[in-house]
Amino acid sequence: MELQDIHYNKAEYVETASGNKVSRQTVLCGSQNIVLHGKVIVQSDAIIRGDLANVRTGRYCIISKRAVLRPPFKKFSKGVAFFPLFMGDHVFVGENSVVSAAMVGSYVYIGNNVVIGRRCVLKDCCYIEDNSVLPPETVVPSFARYAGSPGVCVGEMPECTQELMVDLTRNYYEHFVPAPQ
Amino acid sequence: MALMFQSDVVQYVCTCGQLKPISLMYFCRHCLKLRCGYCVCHEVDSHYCSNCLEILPSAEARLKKHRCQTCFDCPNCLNTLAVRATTVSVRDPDDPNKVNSLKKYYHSCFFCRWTTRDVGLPDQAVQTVSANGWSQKGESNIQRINVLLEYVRLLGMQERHEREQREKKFTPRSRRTFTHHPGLTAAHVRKRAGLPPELPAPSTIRDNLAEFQPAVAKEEVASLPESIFTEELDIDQVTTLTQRLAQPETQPESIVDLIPSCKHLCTKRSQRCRGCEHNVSKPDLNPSSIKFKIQHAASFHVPEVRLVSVQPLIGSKECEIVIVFSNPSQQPTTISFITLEEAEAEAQEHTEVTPDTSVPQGEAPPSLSSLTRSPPVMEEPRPVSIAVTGDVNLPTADVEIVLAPKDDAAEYDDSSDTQQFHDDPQIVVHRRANKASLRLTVIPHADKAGQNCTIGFGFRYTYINRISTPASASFEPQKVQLSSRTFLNCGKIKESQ
Amino acid sequence: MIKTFYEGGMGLTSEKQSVVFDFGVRFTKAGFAGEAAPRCIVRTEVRCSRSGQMRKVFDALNSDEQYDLLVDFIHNLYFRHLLVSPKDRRVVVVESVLCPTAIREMLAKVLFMHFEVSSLLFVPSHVVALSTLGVNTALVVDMGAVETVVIPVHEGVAVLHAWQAQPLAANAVESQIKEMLSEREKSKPSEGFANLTEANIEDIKVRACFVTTLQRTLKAEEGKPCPSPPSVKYLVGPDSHILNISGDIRENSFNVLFQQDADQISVSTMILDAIIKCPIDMRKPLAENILLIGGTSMAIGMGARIKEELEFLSASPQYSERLKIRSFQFHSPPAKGNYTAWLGGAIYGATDFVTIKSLSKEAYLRERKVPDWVSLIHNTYNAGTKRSV
Amino acid sequence: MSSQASHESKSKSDLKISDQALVCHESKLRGDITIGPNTIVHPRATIIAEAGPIIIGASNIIEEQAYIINRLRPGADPSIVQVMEIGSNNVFEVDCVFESSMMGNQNVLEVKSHVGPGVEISDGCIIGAGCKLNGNERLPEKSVIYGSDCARRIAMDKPPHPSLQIDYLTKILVKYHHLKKPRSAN
Repeated sequence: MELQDIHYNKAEYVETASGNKVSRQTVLCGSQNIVLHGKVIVQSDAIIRGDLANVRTGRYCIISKRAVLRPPFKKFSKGVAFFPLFMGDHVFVGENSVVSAAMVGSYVYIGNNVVIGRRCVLKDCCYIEDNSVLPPETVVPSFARYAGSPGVCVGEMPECTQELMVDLTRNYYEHFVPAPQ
Repeated sequence: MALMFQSDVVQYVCTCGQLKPISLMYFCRHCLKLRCGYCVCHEVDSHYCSNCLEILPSAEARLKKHRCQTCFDCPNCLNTLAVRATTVSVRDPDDPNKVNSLKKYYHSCFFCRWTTRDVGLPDQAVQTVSANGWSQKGESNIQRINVLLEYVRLLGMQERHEREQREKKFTPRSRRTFTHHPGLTAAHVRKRAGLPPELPAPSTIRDNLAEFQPAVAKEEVASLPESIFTEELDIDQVTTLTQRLAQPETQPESIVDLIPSCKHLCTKRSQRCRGCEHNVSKPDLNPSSIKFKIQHAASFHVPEVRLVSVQPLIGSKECEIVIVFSNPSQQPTTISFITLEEAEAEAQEHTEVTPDTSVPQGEAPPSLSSLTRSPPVMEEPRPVSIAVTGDVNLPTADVEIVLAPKDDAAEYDDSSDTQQFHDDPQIVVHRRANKASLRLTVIPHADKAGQNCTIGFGFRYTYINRISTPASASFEPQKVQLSSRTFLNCGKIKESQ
Repeated sequence: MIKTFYEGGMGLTSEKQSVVFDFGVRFTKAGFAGEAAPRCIVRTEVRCSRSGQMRKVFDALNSDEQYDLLVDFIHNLYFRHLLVSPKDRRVVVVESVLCPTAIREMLAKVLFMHFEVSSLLFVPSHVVALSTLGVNTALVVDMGAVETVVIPVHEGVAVLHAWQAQPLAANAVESQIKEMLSEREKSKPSEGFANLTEANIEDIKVRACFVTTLQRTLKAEEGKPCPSPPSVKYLVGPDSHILNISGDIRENSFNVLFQQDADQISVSTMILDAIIKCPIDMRKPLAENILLIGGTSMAIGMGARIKEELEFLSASPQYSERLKIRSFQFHSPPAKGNYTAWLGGAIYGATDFVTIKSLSKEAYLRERKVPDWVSLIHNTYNAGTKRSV
Repeated sequence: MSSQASHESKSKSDLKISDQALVCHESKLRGDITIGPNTIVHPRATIIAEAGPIIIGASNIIEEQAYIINRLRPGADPSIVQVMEIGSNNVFEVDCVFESSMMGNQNVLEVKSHVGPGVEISDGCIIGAGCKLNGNERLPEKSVIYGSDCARRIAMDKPPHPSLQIDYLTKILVKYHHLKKPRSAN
């Protein structure tokens, strides 16, 4: 089924020059360290912790309600360092998911209520099913479908995942429109 | 978004009779047929480790039993182990007063916090620990198994010997048929060339067989320890079946006997059309790359149908649905509707003309190249296993709808279309770029209230064939007419008032 | 020394290793011929792509579904576990003698038509299990998930008229555990029991239960039970409800395999009956060459109990007249019970027998039928071994 | 709703924050709460003392969307004050829920874990990501709960001390966040 329009309250969202649509109900800590590369949607109650380290997303990313993007830390013998969190283009992050990855590639789908542990690396075109838990430092290869706790590979994504994700995120963006007055 | 959200809303009928969303299908440009994961031949292209993303050449992968030599799985929860570094102080052997600090590594699981120290495995001096660092129990079996292997091999040779003797005696020519036998090639080519057979002499075999010691059964069996009746059982110290089977060779019963296991490799696979042996998909070798050397996904070739909106479905009432067709090709494509029966007949008809009888169903025009090949092995196509629960009023077959070509640049250009199409406004409700929205009426079956309303239709579309066949020496792209069948699940049928 | 001699021999070494499968009702063993252990022992289940639920492969509702489940399952075995292309590679399938023809026909169809394997060899599990020993006479007792099958093999030939099969295996033990637990629940219901799953029961069986001695069972039957082993606290579900596994359950749940109920049949009587059904001259060699295989035979104390039972029963009035044998000897193959049959197939599959005996793709495509195994293999293995003696 | 509001206004003054603690302004604290030195409360963390005071020790980290609640048990006598005590060096990761009345020292509640009212946490325990505990028990020291079936085991060591992370966070958070002032009502 073609995506139906998703209406949002015009007063709630800010649209930037590059086309980002960001809810006012979010917590964007250290916003100077957060780069959203355009046409990114950040929905209500999402949290992006730019204060801990840089967070950069590509174009057409969708950060759903109550999702948390949190740069990961690593302990060294002398102290703790937070690493930046990079996210590619056309990434979908589902509701209530907590992403503490070091890198999320492009065309990645993260379902609802997912936990992506510290310093995980999600390669392009992977898919994390709802309610999965990826332990810290998990590497998810391209075209893999992970599920469960701990997340394991349960299947593969079709070859045209890239096109599907482009289509999904573009459509989502196009259908994410202010509620008619 | 056929795959991500509702994979079963629109399904296409594959050549093999399976119903699949178009995102999971391939299109063979040589057979001009739809293929799916079920009816293509999967081949392992390369092996890589899903954790370190290191690629292993096939020969090496086979040698290492398809396991990564640097990454390990936690024997307790099967998650990947992480390497941790610690510094230990070692007294200098030369100068007892000096203390050197040495880097040591151990493995720990971030999920269940199991560590190699839990089971008393010593820390390693190098980061990439080879599996030999942790001794595998059950090594003793391997020697015995090798002896058994040789024994049975000798029996096999003896058997072959006899057989060949017999064949020589009675049917001297029969050996020739063996050359068709896969696997026996080397030995038999040798023989055909007049060389002596490579089998050792029967007497040697007999001598070697005589050396073999068969197993001897014993009176003693592992007895039940008396302590089992008196000692408390700490069930947390007993491994689960999952943990045991992750180490099939040893299957340890106690938690303290668990050792990390080398991580299984992953594969990159290519897909080959089973009708013509051409690849429909071949990925790049690099595990991190998402590019393909060959990628003929159906959605790059066949117009995609999507359901846009459905009016409430009431049994026996006409309801309006809107579907959208999108054109994946760079050329304008003309589509027209036909009924399921017509589409099926069309598929069958093409088959009759096709010399390739082993592929009984398809939309392709006869292809001559298939004459030279041995018939491919393929399952019989199945009848479509879906019940239609609604009728659809289709525009007649002479109504042709032209879809504008796909223009990647247009994605970034929001200017409205300037092209003019002479559309019947009753059918075409909207156009945008390479898409056209069409209005159809559906009459759900009254007796299927509460069920999903499934409708089906066929459509013809024009396809530009850019593959030059040996038959037509010209390199001119050929315009062909193909047809496809789709089933749409429109949602629940409501009770009629 | 044998080894060096072999390597000079055959042109076969360059050939791709054959794949060896042993499809069990509950677990499937898969690996390569010539290797010491299977690459994987996995549940015979596939994840349904639509629902995401696990489906047992042999629980299909109809033959089309069965076919699809097998295709999905074997696809997974090849591409997730064995990591080789199935096409043009030989396959050895270790199968039970009791495997229904429909299933083996379907397996052949799946392997030849879908996976395009180059050849297929069905080997009977009881017979090939002997190649893990290098003997050719043994009484093979296969204790699996659904049933225990006893087949005497004499000089490489399965003595088919003597075989015994009874549903006395893992499933029976698990039902017994469930029954014993629910018995207690009647008086004292607990949340732990209410939340118990099938997987939990299997887990309880594997981790807490064992096969007790005949001595203790006899004493208990006389009404003078020995003190029970300590009970175990078992946590069920996320809410960690505590389920108490009594010593009685731990000790006696496996007894269901040895109770001679109304029909007077137990695992031990099956073994003795199988021996009795054999000609007299075979009996002693069989009794002195007992091979226990299958996952259920791995339960702690199983071997000891069977031995005790056999010695006790053979001297009892029930058998003493019919059977004069009092001593029983057991083999210990170089493998765990649950993959002994697989290992047999892997040893057998690494030899010339595969080239000689397999059903080739061409032959299958001509006939579209699998010859019955009796005509395929047993005389061959017999012939080979006989000459060696 | 109105009763809750009155409860709130009454208890606002009960907030006691140690002067070495770091409590971000965007956190939500309700009721009688004591926060010990070096404890860090991230923005959007929620601590609600409903049935009685919550006493949080030293050097804890309470991350965003963590939810610590001393909940009024249904049917319990509201006049009985029930105290929730949280020791030192504990980490409450994103989106975890803690409803129990007792936690020792050096524990980690991982992301989206849930500790129900009946579960007492001793010392050095790790409640794995997504694990939900709702029974009535006291977890032994160094327990690790993990996986979809909440499997458990006893670890060799306690989880690492959060002090290094606290040092870093103390430096960084003051640059970006308004803080709730120690010992004062907000």
